[in-house]
Amino acid sequence: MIFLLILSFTISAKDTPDDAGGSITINVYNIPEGTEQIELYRLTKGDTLFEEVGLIPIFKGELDDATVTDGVLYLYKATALTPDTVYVAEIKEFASSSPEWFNKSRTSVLLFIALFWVVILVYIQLAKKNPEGLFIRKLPPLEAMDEAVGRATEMGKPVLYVPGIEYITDAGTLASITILAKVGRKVAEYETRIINPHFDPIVMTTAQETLKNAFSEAGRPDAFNKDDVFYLTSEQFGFAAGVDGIMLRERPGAIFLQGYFYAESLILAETGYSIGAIQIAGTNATTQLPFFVAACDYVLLGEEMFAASAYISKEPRLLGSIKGSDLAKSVLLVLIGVGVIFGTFAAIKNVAGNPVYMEIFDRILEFLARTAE
Amino acid sequence: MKKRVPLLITFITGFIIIVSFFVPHRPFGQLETETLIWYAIIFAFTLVIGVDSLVRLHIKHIRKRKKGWWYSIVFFAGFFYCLTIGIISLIQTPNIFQPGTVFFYGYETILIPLQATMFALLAFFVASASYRAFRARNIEATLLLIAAVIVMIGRVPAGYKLWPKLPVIANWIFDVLQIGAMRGILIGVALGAVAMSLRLILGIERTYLS
Amino acid sequence: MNEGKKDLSDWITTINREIIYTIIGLAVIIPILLGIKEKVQISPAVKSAYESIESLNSTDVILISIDYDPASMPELQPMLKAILRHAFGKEIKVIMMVFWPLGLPIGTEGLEEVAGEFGKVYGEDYINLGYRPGDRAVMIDMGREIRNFFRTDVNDVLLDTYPMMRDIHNYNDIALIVGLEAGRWGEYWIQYVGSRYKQRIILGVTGVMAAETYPYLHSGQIEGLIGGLKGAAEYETLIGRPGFGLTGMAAQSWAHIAIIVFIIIGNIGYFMTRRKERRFRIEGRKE
Amino acid sequence: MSISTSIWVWIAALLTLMIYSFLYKENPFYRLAEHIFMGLSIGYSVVILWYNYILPRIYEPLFFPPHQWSLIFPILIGMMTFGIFSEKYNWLIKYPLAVYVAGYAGVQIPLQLQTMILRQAEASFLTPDKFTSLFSSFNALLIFAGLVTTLIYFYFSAKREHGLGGASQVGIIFIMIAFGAAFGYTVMARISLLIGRMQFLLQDWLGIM
Repeated sequence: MIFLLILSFTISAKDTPDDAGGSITINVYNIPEGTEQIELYRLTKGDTLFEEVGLIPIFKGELDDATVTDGVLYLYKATALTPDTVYVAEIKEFASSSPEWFNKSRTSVLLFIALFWVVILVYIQLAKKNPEGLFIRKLPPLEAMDEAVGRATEMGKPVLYVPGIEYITDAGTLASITILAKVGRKVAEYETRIINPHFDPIVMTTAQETLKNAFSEAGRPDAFNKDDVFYLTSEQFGFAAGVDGIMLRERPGAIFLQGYFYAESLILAETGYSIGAIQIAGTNATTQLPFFVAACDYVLLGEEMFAASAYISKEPRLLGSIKGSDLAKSVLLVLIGVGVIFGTFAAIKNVAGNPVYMEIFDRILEFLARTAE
Repeated sequence: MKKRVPLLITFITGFIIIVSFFVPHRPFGQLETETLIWYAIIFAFTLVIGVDSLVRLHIKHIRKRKKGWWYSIVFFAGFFYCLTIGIISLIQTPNIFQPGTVFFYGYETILIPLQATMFALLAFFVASASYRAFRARNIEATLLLIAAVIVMIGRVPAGYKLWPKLPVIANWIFDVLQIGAMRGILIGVALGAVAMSLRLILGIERTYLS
Repeated sequence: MNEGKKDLSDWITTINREIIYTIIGLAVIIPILLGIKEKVQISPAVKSAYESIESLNSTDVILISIDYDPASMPELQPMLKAILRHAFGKEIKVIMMVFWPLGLPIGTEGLEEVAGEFGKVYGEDYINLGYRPGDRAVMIDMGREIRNFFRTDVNDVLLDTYPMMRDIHNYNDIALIVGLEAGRWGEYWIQYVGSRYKQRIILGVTGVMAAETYPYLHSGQIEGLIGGLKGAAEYETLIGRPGFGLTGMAAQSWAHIAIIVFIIIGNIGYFMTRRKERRFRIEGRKE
Repeated sequence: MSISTSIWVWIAALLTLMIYSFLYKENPFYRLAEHIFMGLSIGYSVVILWYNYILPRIYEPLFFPPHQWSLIFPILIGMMTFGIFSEKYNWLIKYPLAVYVAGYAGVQIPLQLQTMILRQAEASFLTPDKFTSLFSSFNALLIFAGLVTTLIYFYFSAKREHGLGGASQVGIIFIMIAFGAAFGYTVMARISLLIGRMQFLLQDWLGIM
């Protein structure tokens, strides 16, 4: 038996979910064949005339009317224009908008943050109780740093430390400041000179304070020269030109390129190589890692940089947090692994004629996908 | 007072901003855009520190007649040149970035070639770096070398002439073989950054406040 | 090693940087100077871009958006010129506009040069709207009336003074949009104009952006895609007017081959020294 | 075409050559170009500071209706950075620093989780549609293996023993291939930049094309 269903052009309106109010989402269904344009009209309760809102994109069939006032009631009407007919659809009940207190589409993010937070706090507590039981693998670039400073000292050459070209707000820059403190202490110990040019003034002032403290900790506060920590420029290639000039004139024996870098990464690393310096790089800029790997002696790869900054202090609390993010990695691996098994299972079951698993799997995917919007 | 209060500020600010990510309702929903406006203003003040630092350094060079001090005069020449054309343009028109203004012209004729030339140095450097680094020292280095060479040659017509399959293999390396590792690195960096941010908000990581 | 004396294997494992730089420089300069052209294979993406323009009639109007700056000029300028040559050759009218301020001088230069080649008249066959800030707002509003944002052209002359513009008001009067992109505007064109106004779009993008723009071609949101210098070279081949794209491609091929030759030499040298070292070790035991 | 007569083209060309001269060795010409560059870019930032920040974000909203008096707070916080100009009030800068860093940290946490971690994880799920053919199944598994071993490589708190050591070995192989591919992919764009500069020198300046 064949039912010929002619579905009629309809429209629905509801408060836009997960927003701060002031918006109603309109959907149109069963758009007639050959429609060229769908116009949307709105009637405010108490008024007598419909006003035009705009065009609903045909391929989407959805429009957010963001010109409404919260709490006011509206009636919507849509017209679909085909070359020969005009179809009209209207909602039956008044719609209104309101703000929400919780963005439901971000639930999974909240779950992850909560989980992450708890895990890190737990591990920090554990680490405090039993600092010996914490294993963190060695990072060769970090081990090489002291040696590099030492070699520069032997050659009577200064050390150059470039903290990248991001602002203090970038996690890589913050990690770089911690590494700078370590390098600074060694430099002070060996009575060498450290040159530290900057792209951002705030990073510069932070570095000045950090180095000053590092020199004090090493017992040589007066060896610190504030003029060696200076601002260069906030222009990407101007900065590269300036640092290259410094490399060629001052001929540092060890170069540290630690922080977030962009295209200038290879300009700096190759110039550094040409003057024969030991180079230890580290960056959270994944796009620049290949260039550092090719041109430098040691590289802290992405996350290693953050681990290094925690590792340096040897403080149990910081080490605990490394353990915490390792566990988060395991959770992700398990999640992806379960997804793989479940996905395969669901696919097989689905073929066998049991769509329930498939639907559960789709739901999970949807849940994750929504958060990524 | 000097360290406790900033740490408290860090915690409260960070926490409120995280909350605002989940709460669209007023006043939280607007908070992110609002803070960005605030930060732009704070940022403006920090630029002053930078300019001050550099200008002071160069004045010192000139005063003390340090070696190469006259390069500092060149620095000031460039500085005042840009400042002057900026001021002239500001008087002339409300939009100084509009093509046709003195500022735009001065920028385009001098700063752009300088930037472009510095950027273009990379053509030489990718050559010298790949010559030196891409040696088959061990398995990892060999794979790095092979992947680089195939992708490199697969992207120019010469690769197709050499072997029509080369561009296909190059694309496959780029679209499939490297994706997993890149994703892994990205996830790692993001996790590290999140952990770092949490440490900051909790006041465990405080080197920057030293 | 052996009394500091350098033999062949040492030489080729430590070629001077200056030699590498010189050879790369020459590999780029010589093809440009001699105007050497490279033969390229036509890809379907460029072919479909070509066919989009080929399908237009002489009364049609295309809008070219210059969304790049001098840094991307080597890749995108040849595309602009090739597309203009194609369009003007078919008597199609051209409107040019700019979203990246630094793109105006280079866009204008390209437009005037090609228009001169074909003896086209400003205001009748082509028009230059110039630069306007506010990308997305401009894009959306041009769907209603171009004059809302572009009351005048680049020379501050009212659009209505030009005969060509009299009947052109919004996207309904424009057959095809050609976006030449080095930034995020390409995506804006797709999202704000392509989807909303069902406008036909082809894009020319830098080589680095090509990979991330392909999905739009697959999903049919753009009709054609010209990627990087190679794409420009393909387009030049299609219209049968070899230009800088093909020359640039030759420079690219030469430079790539030079780099690969250096890598190969370096590895040969590396294996030679390794073998030598092994031999020395064994001989050393004999002594 | 012949050699350019425009003084601006000459300046640009000479500056280009000065920068390139450093490929040979450090010399006064490079140093000259470097300092011009530095001066210009600082002058440029001052103009930007005035034009993009002070005028539209401070002056206009504060002195023209509707007066946004709340902006006084960020201005005050911003002014605390000037504390570094005095030895005594040096510590004042820690307040704006705390606000600044914490604010971005707060923005970063959910954003990184949402757009990087969860999204990348989601993209890595093996959905049935990835197994439509033998080749695509192979590819999907390869990507999956790359991801898992790379993540294992970035384990810091576990000893590299048993399977873990082997997996991270495989991980570093995937990582190296990825680096090689990314490097090779970028070469073309970098050569294009040089072509652009050479085109300028040969065509716009010397006019020999």
